[in-house]
Amino acid sequence: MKAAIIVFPGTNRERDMALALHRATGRRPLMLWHAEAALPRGLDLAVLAGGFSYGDYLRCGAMAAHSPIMRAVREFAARGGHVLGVCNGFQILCEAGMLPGALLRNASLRFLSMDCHMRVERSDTAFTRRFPPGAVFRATMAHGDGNYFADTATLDRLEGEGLVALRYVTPAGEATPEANRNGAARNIAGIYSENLRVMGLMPHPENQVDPEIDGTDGLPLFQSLADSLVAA
Amino acid sequence: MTDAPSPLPSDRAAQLAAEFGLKPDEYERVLAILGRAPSLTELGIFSVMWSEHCSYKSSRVWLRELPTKAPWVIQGPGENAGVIAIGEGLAAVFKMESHNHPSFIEPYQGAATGVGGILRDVFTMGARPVANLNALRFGDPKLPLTRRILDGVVRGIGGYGNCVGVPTVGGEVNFHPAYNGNPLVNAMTVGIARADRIFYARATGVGNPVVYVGSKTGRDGIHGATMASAEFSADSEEKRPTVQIGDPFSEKLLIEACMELMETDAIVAIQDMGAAGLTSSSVEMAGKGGMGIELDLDAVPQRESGMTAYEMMLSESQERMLMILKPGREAEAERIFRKWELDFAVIGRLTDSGRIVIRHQGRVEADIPLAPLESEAPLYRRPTAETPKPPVLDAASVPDPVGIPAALERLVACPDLCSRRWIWDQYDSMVGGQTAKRPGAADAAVVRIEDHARALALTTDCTPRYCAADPEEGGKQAVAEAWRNITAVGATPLAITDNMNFGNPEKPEIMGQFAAAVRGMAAACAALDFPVVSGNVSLYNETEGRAILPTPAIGGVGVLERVTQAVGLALPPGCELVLVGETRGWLGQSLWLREIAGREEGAPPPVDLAAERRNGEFVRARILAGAVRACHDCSDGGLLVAVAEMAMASGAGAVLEAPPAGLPPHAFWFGEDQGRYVLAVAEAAPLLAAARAAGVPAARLGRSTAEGALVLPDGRSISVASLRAAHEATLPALMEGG
Amino acid sequence: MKARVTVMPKAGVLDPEGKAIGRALAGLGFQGVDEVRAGKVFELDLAETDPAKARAVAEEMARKLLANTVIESFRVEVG
Amino acid sequence: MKARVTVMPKAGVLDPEGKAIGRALAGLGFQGVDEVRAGKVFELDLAETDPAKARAVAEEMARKLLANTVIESFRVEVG
Ligand SMILES: Nc1ncnc2c1ncn2[C@@H]1O[C@H](COP(=O)(O)OP(=O)(O)O)[C@@H](O)[C@H]1O
Ligand SMILES: [Mg+2]
Repeated sequence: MKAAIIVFPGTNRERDMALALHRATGRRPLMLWHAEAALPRGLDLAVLAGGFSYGDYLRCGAMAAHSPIMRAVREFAARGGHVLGVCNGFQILCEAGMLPGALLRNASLRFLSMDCHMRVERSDTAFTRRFPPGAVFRATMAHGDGNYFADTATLDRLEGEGLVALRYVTPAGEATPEANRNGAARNIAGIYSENLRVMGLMPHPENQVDPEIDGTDGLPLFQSLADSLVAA
Repeated sequence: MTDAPSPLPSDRAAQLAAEFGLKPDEYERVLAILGRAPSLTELGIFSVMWSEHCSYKSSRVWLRELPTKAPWVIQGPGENAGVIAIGEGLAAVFKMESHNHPSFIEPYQGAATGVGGILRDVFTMGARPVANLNALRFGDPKLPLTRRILDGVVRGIGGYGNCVGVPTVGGEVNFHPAYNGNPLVNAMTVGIARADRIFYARATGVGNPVVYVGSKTGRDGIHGATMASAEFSADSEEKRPTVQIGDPFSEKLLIEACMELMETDAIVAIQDMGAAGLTSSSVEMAGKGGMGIELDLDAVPQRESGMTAYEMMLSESQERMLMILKPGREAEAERIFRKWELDFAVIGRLTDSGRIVIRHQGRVEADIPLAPLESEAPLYRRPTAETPKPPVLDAASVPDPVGIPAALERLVACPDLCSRRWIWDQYDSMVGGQTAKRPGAADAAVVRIEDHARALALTTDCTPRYCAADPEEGGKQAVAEAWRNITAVGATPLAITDNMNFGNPEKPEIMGQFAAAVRGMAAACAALDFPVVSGNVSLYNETEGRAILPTPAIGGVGVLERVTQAVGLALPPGCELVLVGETRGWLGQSLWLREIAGREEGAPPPVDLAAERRNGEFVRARILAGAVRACHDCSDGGLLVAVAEMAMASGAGAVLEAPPAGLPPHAFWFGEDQGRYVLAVAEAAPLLAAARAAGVPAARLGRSTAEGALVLPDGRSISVASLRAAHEATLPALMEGG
Repeated sequence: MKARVTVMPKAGVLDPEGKAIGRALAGLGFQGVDEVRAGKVFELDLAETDPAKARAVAEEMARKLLANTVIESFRVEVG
Repeated sequence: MKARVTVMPKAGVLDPEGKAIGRALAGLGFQGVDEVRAGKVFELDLAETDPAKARAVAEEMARKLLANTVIESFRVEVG
């Protein structure tokens, strides 16, 4: 699998993401600076990593969404390429119109840095096939603006078309209000694009890939990608 | 071009010197050095360089007593940060710094810029910052002002640290009314560098370019005294705040750009622009190298129009650095800084004149010989008055008014012992993917070094109520507790940074506290092989004549060869519990005494440094031998609080054994004797035998269970879940309860 | 020419900040505050001197960057 | 009665957000943007019906809560 992480000014979880991809695939991903106008040939996966692109000023992800490279990412996705956006990356994908909805301030108006549990809503996508159906896994969340919002029609469409990827749940798997710390609509932690090839999520599974650090709950996501995107 | 600065009229100069805080004899020295009256810019430079903050004039004579050497020390105090070797050719670079006053004026920005400043001190030496910690003291938690400051400070630390992507992995918080008008915000940064690639601030090479990088210069933070005097701000439409605003986004770019340039060999010397920005960075870099320096302020990137030389030299705008480059390397460096969208300007040259010469708009605004600026800087051995030693409190003379279970429930919920989760939940502690022990998980935070098995153990400690009662014992205890916390995760303590927060040094009793605290710290550093490699002094922490508690905050750094060796404090069920160290039931200055008996008195617990070292080395060896499942030191609240903290962290319970006869139970369970650890092990017997052989006091304390209750020797049982609920509720109720 | 772009959360979009401020104002003893909406304002110094053109430019800036029309509406004033 | 409180960074105070937005606008090809200042606006629905009193109340709210007068200045409009 050939993966590239896109680095914007202010991106800060690109190293974490590179470690996770390396662990799952045995290969170090490329790092691409946002000012590049094109993606490398033969790319399988483009990753928008977490952080504070442009300082999170204005709205999280708004300025990065207009970077030169985002046009290339959009075209890559249109051609069927896989794109993963985590945290700030998810915010960028929404601001760029590649995923529906928006991420508002956390309902508590505070930055939330803590563990959360997520339920895998379908385990038949390139991002989730290593998870057993209905799997619940733990990940770090670290964001100030993770409160997913979309209008009712959009939310209904996401649910109806199976495009909700992950929901905040209790460790036992229940989507309760207490499990939904940032106030996201319908406990949504992550969503897919219509063709299931673009995924955005707020928490950081890349921080749970190493038994020496904090367990390997997040590893199946990266292993799924490695399995799905075996390429020349 | 006129090549001599225009002196101020002499009466005006003398009056301004006083306003800028120069004492009459200090001003006489300025006149002697220059041989004439100073220009406004020159006076500004002298006043900031000779301020307490930059010159350490009251504290220097005492700080010399601190041990600063060890075979692993690469750079002790005197540079931007301390540097120690941590094995495998790696170095840890770290320092702690205060932003107390700014955090009182504007808590969010004060704390945020404090984090930004200490980060720069570390990455300026070539180290990538890998962890932040913070030591905080606030006033009475019942006051709305305290809550407002706490809220702003925590948001500010998170706002800056989270954005730059450096995990905040630990810290400490105390409350006491002595901090009502004077909170303490001490921030520590730890970075990792290659030991053979440290960058220093020593400028060399006549003709080498002086380069300014980072954000533009504005009129931020120019000291209050000057701003109040309207003559120097002709266009003062509104009273300008002296508050500095942090821009963590620019800092992140500055870190990356500096790291990229440091991969080349273009840099001769580099220093961040901290307090007194351009002045202190240029004076110190040239001074350290025995050089002269010429600056052309027209080239300085400016955010505002019409700035004077005086304003530019004193501005404390954030996110700026000054570098000396090798000749001809400007273009290469400029390309890197432009890529990261930062300002870059060549603003001067090194000379062999030994003078700092500042030009602006065709005029020489300052021309000062550098050697006397440093060598003639004031140095005071201020009078000291010793704090009278309080009498030792006899534990048997203090009755227990509430019983053990009730006291425990109250203690774990009191502001000084309650869970800090509400705080650390706002700090990104995981970014970087290397945090193996995050806040609350262990006595020290544990952060692995990327691409290595090796890890750092990090902590900050100080118990101000001990320091107030007996500054010498308190200083000793602060160092010992940091050493103990690092030991308790299995790491080898290597060195400390300190942040000396005290009141007005012109008062003999305050200077006495300072001198005694240093004496205690020095004794502990020497006995524990735990030298001081960097630090910061913050004096005049007083409001309306009332000083804060003396607070020598210690930041400790240790190393583990393998991150997998680290143990946490969460108690697993099915273990035996062993108490290492001697228990005498010391209630003087304990939290039990304050919270339960309502008394703040007595001598603080003494630290027996030989026992401290012996006990700690024993515990560390057992941990590294893989024999320990969990470990926690006994500190605030004593033994039963330590056991409760271990139980609350896992949800397990414990059945505890009877205390030795002769001690009142409340003194046994809540006394704060030093040098003690609680260990959870599979089997107590081998540990006890080894302790006996090593001459280390150790006793079986009980066993841990899967039932979530602490069962006391008399059979009374305390629910761990309800303890935890009380422990967790305090800060949220205080801060969100409305 | 100066332009001011005001960006507010759309009706129907959660405004947690506005709500929190409403509560805080009540906590401070301010009565009779029915609703609070919290938004952003951008003051732009434009080289453009023609008011109509300045407005058109500012509106384009708002559409392209300053507002996210999924959740926000905007208003432009010039002068 | 409606009141609008606009809160801006004081003159001379660094406005990192405004600075970043200015850069981004230039990156999007907008020329002739000299300066951008980013502030906040609060729209309040007050029970008060007297304009002078409403203004006085809104000003007090701004001083007490909505603006941080150490680094921000504010402006109140009613009606
Ligand atoms: N300001 C803070 N920021 C981050 N973590 C903190 C802060 N204050 C306390 N902590 C964390 O809370 C835990 C308990 O702190 P403390 O009671 O001071 O520990 P100890 O007594 O073992 O030194 C530690 O993990 C510490 O790092
Ligand atoms: Mg401690």
